Amino acid sequence: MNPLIPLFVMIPLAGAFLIMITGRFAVWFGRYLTTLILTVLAAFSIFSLAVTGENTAVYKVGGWEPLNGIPIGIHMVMDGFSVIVLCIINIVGVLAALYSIPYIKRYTSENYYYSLFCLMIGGMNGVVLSGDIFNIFVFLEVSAISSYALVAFGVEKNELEASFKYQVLGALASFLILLGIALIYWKTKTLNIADIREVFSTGYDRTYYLFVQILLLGGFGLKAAMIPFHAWLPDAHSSAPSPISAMLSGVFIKAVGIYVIIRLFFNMFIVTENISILITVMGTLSMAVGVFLAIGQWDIKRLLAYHSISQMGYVILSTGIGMILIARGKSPEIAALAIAGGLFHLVNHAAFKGLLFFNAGAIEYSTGTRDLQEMGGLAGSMPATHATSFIASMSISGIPPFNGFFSKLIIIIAAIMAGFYLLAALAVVVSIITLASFLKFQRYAFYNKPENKDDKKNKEVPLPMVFSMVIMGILCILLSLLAFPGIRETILEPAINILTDPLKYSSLITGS
Amino acid sequence: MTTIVKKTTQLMAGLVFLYGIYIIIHGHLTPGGGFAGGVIAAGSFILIILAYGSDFIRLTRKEHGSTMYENLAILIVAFLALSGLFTGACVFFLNWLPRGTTGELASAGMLPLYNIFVGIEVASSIVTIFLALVIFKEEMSE
Amino acid sequence: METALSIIITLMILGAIYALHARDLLSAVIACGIVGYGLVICFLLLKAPDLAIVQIVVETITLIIMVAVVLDSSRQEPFVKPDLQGYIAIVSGLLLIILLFHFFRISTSALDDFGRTTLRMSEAYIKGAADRTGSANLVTGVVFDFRGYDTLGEATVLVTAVIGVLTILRIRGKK
Amino acid sequence: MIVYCLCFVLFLTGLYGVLTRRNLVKIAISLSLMECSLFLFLALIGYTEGGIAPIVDPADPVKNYVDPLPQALVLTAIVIGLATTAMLMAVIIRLYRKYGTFDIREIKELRG
Repeated sequence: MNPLIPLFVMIPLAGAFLIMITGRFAVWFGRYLTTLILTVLAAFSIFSLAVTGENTAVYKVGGWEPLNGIPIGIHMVMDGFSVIVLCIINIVGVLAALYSIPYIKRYTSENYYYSLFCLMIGGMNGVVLSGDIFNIFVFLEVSAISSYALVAFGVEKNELEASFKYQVLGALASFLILLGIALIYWKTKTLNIADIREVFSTGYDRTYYLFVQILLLGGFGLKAAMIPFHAWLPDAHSSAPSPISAMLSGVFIKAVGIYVIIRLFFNMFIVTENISILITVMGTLSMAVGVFLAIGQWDIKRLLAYHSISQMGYVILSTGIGMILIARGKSPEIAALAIAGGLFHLVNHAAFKGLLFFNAGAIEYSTGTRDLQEMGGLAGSMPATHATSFIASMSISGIPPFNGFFSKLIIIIAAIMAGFYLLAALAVVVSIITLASFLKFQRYAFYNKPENKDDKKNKEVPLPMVFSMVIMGILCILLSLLAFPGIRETILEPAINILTDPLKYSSLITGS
Repeated sequence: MTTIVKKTTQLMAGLVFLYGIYIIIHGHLTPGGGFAGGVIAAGSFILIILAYGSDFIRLTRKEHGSTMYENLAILIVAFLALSGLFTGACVFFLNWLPRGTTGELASAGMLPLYNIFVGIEVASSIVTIFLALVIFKEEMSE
Repeated sequence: METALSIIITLMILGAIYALHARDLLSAVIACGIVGYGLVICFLLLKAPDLAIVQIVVETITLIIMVAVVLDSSRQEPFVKPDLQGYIAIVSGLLLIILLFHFFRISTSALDDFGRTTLRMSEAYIKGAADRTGSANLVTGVVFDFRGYDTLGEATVLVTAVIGVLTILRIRGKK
Repeated sequence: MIVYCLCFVLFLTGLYGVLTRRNLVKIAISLSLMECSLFLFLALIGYTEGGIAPIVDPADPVKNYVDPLPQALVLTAIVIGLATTAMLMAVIIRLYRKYGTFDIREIKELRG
């Protein structure tokens, strides 16, 4: 047992409570404690990434050993897939916390902000590390409720409205998930993901199975803002403070949406063809509709939010193709390639979308506006922001030396090899439209200088913000190394193996 | 509110609070526990706030005090949970205290401790939520 | 047993429908209370005294908060003749509901009938659990010992909500 | 079986309310209706015919208890529901102060 596993959840939670207690006496305490906590967690997660590899660690909370092969306590599971998402959460988290230090000084009640930030991180870590479906629900609520409050942090009209919309849809999603859990418990009488798999593999009723899958897909799809359920995302992501937008877009929808969908549909349910086709269709719709909705936007953060939907579409599409191939039971290596593309794009999206939201926040911090038509000529006055946003824009549009290119290339190759030519063509077209959209962003924000406007007052943002952006920019370039053999095998392969091997995950519990 | 309401509330609130404490302490023996008892204890405070209204608000002025109790209580719960890590077995959420005889008040190891601190946490959380709403209304109407 | 429960649930459904259609918001909130308190009776019938205690207090507090919010306002929901968008919402809502109900009925018909459950995970919680945890109240044993980690998460949710409420109810957000 | 169906009807009533009502308080009420039906649903699943409440009498321990696990889950879910409702009501009261109405059609800063 790895004794670090519970600390991933307990350190941020305890930190949040400590911040609320000390916040009355020392306001500065919160900002440094948050950065410290997240630095420690990021170090832990990188260490875990290094040691986990193919060995999965199961942590039995409370020391309750399984009785007759049936788990009776809650299990925390750390495997190749969860450790990747854990790294994303904590590394983006530490950069966002650093970025927040100057940014959040414009708001009142800093300590509430940092406390909620820590709770959100703790909740997401809890979701990712959990091996128990009800436990996932509980920690999902921790992170969701803190994100509702963070979206409304500025308590202006539009922020409250966005938060209300987000809360209603989030509550609906929670109810769908809870109903799904109730139905699963009704049938299987157990809550452990691996044990549920054991029960399902002894036989299941097809209608029941489809109903539960649709409920859970609806619930987590709402959290992940897949296309029929995307209504809350642009409002929530554009209204939140910028570091929170980066967290929500870069991490939150992945950790509580995509991660759980992939985990449940690969490791809890037996992959069936009809649901994998449904997932692929939803991914394709997200990819295409998201980018078309993004075209007409002039608010930077709304534009980025719609692109998040579109880029998540790539991930879902790619994993959906993998699922279809697994369900048909042929060409497992192409399925593995498709899933690898999805996971790789998941990691890359965290880097470049987090960076883009940091840039948007920096522009807003400096110029005070989010409207593309009102800004311009920032290339001279904000060199660091300009350079990093250029890297991120090229990366999200799939231009060769940057990471986005490699993941999109893998996805497109996998789609072609699997015989989905139309989807591959669509992915290319969407990528081109994304490029056009980001060229517009670059042109209006940094070059196209409007008349009667002096850029003297626009200064580069404070040092911690620049530091976060530069680190993210470097990550955008370095992550492309993941595509190359040697590194790919050590990091992505264990995650793909745990997803594609039908018995590997459930054998964790039974030990066979 | 009238004097009758205020006086009756004074009498009742104490009883309700005691009942809440009873429920919390006997949580591992009879129905109820930290959550039920905590919410009942919070109910007694809410009664007083409703009866005394703005007088009570002038007394407390800020909701920060109760926020501190709830955060302290849950921090203690977290440390109790983590305390299992420091014992020899090194297990999170280990119930390492002796179990005692089932049915006695001092039994079930850590469970009464969890009950008590979760009870404090729930009670002060709900009081804080309520105070925040009441103070918000007062401040907005000023 | 099943009949008694059915009658109470039917009453709760009627209360729910009234709550959705009442013009006065205070009536709507109080009709919502019918559902909550009906749930308490159901819990008692289902041999869940812990839940009944928690539910009755939580429902009361929820009602107090809702009434406080409603009393602060003008209370009346003005009658607006539904426009085309409203009709589309109603019709599609009804269709979705009928579809879901049908789907639910056929998909759950093969599951355990009411009152005839089998045990898998909770077998350990019932047989000899009092010796494992030392707690006479099995629900407390499950809540704080077997699934204590969940309970910590739940207490955290409550603290999160407190911080969230304090955040949202600040008078000024930006300096 | 009929109780499960009725319980699901209660859930659907709440869902209908969320989809069609245009009043902030009504939406909050609908959400709490859905929540109640889910608690009931979980409690129904745990019930055993002829079972007794899961409180052990040390003198006579072996009996037919109802399943305690769904009850524990409902306990957790009730508190989570309280937290969600509190957050929702805070936002609603805040929105009412800003706009002076509960009507969702008049609250539309965000479009597009």
